[in-house]
Amino acid sequence: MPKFNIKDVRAVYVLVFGIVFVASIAPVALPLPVQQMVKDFYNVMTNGVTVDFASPPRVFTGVKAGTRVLIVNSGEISKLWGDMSESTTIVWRQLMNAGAHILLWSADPGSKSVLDSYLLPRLYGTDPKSNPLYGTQFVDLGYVAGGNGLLEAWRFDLKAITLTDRYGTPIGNLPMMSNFNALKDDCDLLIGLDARALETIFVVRDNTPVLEIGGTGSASYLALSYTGGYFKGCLFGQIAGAQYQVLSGLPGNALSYAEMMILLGSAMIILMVVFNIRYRMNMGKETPKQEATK
Amino acid sequence: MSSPLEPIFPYLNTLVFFAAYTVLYKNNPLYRGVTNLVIGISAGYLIASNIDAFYRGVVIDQMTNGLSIQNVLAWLIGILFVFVFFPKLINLYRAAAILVMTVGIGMQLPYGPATFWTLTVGYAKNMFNFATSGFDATTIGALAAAIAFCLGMSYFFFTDKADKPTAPFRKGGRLVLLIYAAFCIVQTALGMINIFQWKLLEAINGVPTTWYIPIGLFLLCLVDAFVFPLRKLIPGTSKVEAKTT
Amino acid sequence: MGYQLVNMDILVVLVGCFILLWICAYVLRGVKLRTIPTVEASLEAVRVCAEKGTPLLFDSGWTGANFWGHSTGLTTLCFVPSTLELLKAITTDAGRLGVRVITGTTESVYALMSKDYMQAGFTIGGHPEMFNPDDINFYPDNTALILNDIEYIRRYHIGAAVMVGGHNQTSNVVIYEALATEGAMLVAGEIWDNDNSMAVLCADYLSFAEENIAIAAYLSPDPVPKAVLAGEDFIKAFLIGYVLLGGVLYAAGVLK
Amino acid sequence: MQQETGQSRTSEILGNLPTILGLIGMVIITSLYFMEPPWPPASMLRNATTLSLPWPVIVVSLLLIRKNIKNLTIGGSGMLYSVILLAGAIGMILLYFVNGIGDATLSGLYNNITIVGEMAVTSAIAISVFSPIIRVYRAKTWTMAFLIGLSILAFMTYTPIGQMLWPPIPVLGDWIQSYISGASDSAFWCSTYIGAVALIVRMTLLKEKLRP
Repeated sequence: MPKFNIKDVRAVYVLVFGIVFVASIAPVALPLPVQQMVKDFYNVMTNGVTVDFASPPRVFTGVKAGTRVLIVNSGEISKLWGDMSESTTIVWRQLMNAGAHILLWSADPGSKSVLDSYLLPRLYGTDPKSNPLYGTQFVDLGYVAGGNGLLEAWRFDLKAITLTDRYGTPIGNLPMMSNFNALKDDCDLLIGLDARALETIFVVRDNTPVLEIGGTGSASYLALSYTGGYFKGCLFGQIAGAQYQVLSGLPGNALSYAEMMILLGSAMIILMVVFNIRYRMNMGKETPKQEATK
Repeated sequence: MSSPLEPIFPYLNTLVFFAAYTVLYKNNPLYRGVTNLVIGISAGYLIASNIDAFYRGVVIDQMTNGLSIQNVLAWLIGILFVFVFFPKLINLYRAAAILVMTVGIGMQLPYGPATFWTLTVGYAKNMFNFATSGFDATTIGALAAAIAFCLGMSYFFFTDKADKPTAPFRKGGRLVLLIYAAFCIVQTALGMINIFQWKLLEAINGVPTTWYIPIGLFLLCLVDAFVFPLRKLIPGTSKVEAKTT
Repeated sequence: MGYQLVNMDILVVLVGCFILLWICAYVLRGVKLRTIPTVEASLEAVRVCAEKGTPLLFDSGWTGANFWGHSTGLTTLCFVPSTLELLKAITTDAGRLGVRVITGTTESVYALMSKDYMQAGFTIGGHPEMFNPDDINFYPDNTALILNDIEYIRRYHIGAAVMVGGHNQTSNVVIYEALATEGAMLVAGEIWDNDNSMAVLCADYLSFAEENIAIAAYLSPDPVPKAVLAGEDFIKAFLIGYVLLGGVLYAAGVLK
Repeated sequence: MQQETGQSRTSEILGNLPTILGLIGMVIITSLYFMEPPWPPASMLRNATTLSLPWPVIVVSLLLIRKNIKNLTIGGSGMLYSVILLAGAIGMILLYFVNGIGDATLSGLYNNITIVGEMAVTSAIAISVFSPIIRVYRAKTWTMAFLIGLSILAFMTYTPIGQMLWPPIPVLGDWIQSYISGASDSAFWCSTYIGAVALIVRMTLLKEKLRP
């Protein structure tokens, strides 16, 4: 019968599961520092921002009743939802509370399904189409193929190539869409859900403010767009969701994630140090043996 | 309208998620079954959604607005792919494949120079900001970024002649590329583990009736490892093993 | 309708690069290039599989036609010739050494194209009968690719894998981990930066970014593709020079 | 001699006609980035090609199904798994033809199997990263020692540990992420894009033909 061996990689799996489990069943509130990009996100949502890539600059004064917001459900949300759920939900609630006009486009079927399963039922009920807000403050285009090429076409005329919403209702019959067509002018704010490279289309040419919500790992390649000034604020991962929860005072469940990260981060640091000390110590012992064998 | 399968979805959901994890213990029939189920469902949905996409994008447009050159071309290119099934006319499919690839490249080619030129200009512009704005984290950062960018680029010199004179810079470039990798590895690990926790939280808070699925699977792994190898329960396994080993 | 040219600076850069590289294609013929680790290592992987008596896994992930219309999409397309040529080179050696090659891709057009290259490789290797179209695995999505790759790795005890192409959101590391548990050799060159970081962590042989696009030129006996590759050094040198010299000129107020 | 060269040139062009036509298409499409408003023939070609994409996807998906049917008919190994795969695929297609893409069972199965599978794979990434970090990260060289140090810094930066221990730690981590990692990332991408331009040049010289 095999015996348990600490060197077995499966021991690592058990350790990780254990930490996640403990953090999930016993979440503890922690003092959380708030990153600048999270603060910027909140400021753009509440106070606005001026975007001046092209001339003349565009002044956005924050999300208010009637602000036209395009949410681009793109990138890897179908995979990363578990890492973005808190920030997406809190920001969406903030938009709804302000009375913004939310237009949702999913760039792939998987991403659409994720929001259908986990977000929309919580915010608009099991049948969003029957919600009174539908058509007046929220329109879902569903999955429309075409990627950023489609966004290019929508810059000039959305209604010309997208005739209906996801439920087959003609766009013209939806009151919210009466002033939401040529996105280069009509989109007041664009929020990307792990969407990449949108800045090349909207930000530079049309001065549209862009905010980004992504996974923790997305920061490694998307943070560049923030430091470059393309994204005016970013929320990366559940840890940013937790920070936004603290900052906005809106309810959420993000704090247990922060606790898990502390436990896991500490464990990893300790393990790396311990294994390296062991490695250095054994190195001196093993060398003479190896030489003797030779 | 809800689905008649609605009651079993939570169980299916939890089973698929945790059965995928059993491979961490070892390859097993449950994992292989779930893998094939995922592929089958994905393939079926892919076919359905693509038929639907073509129907919505071309057929409906054709019925409402009449036949356009665009639609004819879409039909033509699409049908050319079917010639992969006809060896004598396979060149027609090849032509379509090449056209699709090159058109794809055409759509995206300008973004290449747009990116490398914009970034290069950006680094140059900000490199010596400290001369006008004084030394702080941002201006030193801009200088460090410009140097790191140059070192990173130098790693990609190809010619043999450039190899020796640029060797120290290329070493520096490799280190710079590895710094990115080190940070990315940690961020990825932390980000992805959130997804696991989210699933666990969902199982704990949202669908409590399925809690026994992950626990059960874990216990099965333990039993298999320490008590009784489960493969012995499958008739004929020992014979197959004897043949294959 | 009046048409207007936009993004002129980018057009100038694009056309300038084209002209320079065209000139280099003729002027720099015969120039020698430094080595790229994954080219030789991929052929070594075939030999490893021959010794172990196992199939080789060739996984190109998302490489292929996509129409995202932005810069990252360009890279998946640009890996197409390289990965296909590498597949041909691998199957040529695999044909000679009697190694089965199993592929994995999530891109439909690429899956169809790889059939031609694999068949050609086995034919050149002297064993056209070894070509089995069922070894070209198209998967409807990344998840299916990873789950099934792992299953293959465990079932066939894959001895070596060449993973040059695009995976997604670092999901390649799940396959790498399965390979590690089988003690398989891993040759990796990923399209995207974050996936590449996972290769840094796990791979035995690794090539970065552009090195992978260059593979087709390396494998070609023709001197022209190599000359074009050498020409790229001028562009890189120019960009580095622009940052350093341009930085001084911007600081001095000469450039604005 | 000249006639022979002319003939070989002609046969080269004819042999590479799809590539040449593709390259012409590529140039037409590239114009979309540089012209405003978009040139209608370019938009048309882009849209037509995009709209045709479902065909190859359907073709290869059918090949996948055919492969598993073949496995069933020849009684190949893992027949049961082929049955599972085929039942899933054919069931989904039938559901689509009966009730359309909005069918609740169709989307329910997709959400609860494919999407969940995707999340499982993605979350398994974390486990697969932690394991090699522990296995591989040994300070064998100065570079490795440096990278281990950086990893510890990154763990402290992206969890609240750093802030709790000493607030400048995450500041340093963020600085490295923003400037050094960011620049490294830029170099990675820029080199790739230069390689992309060079690839197109090789294609225009008919040195990369996209066929063996």
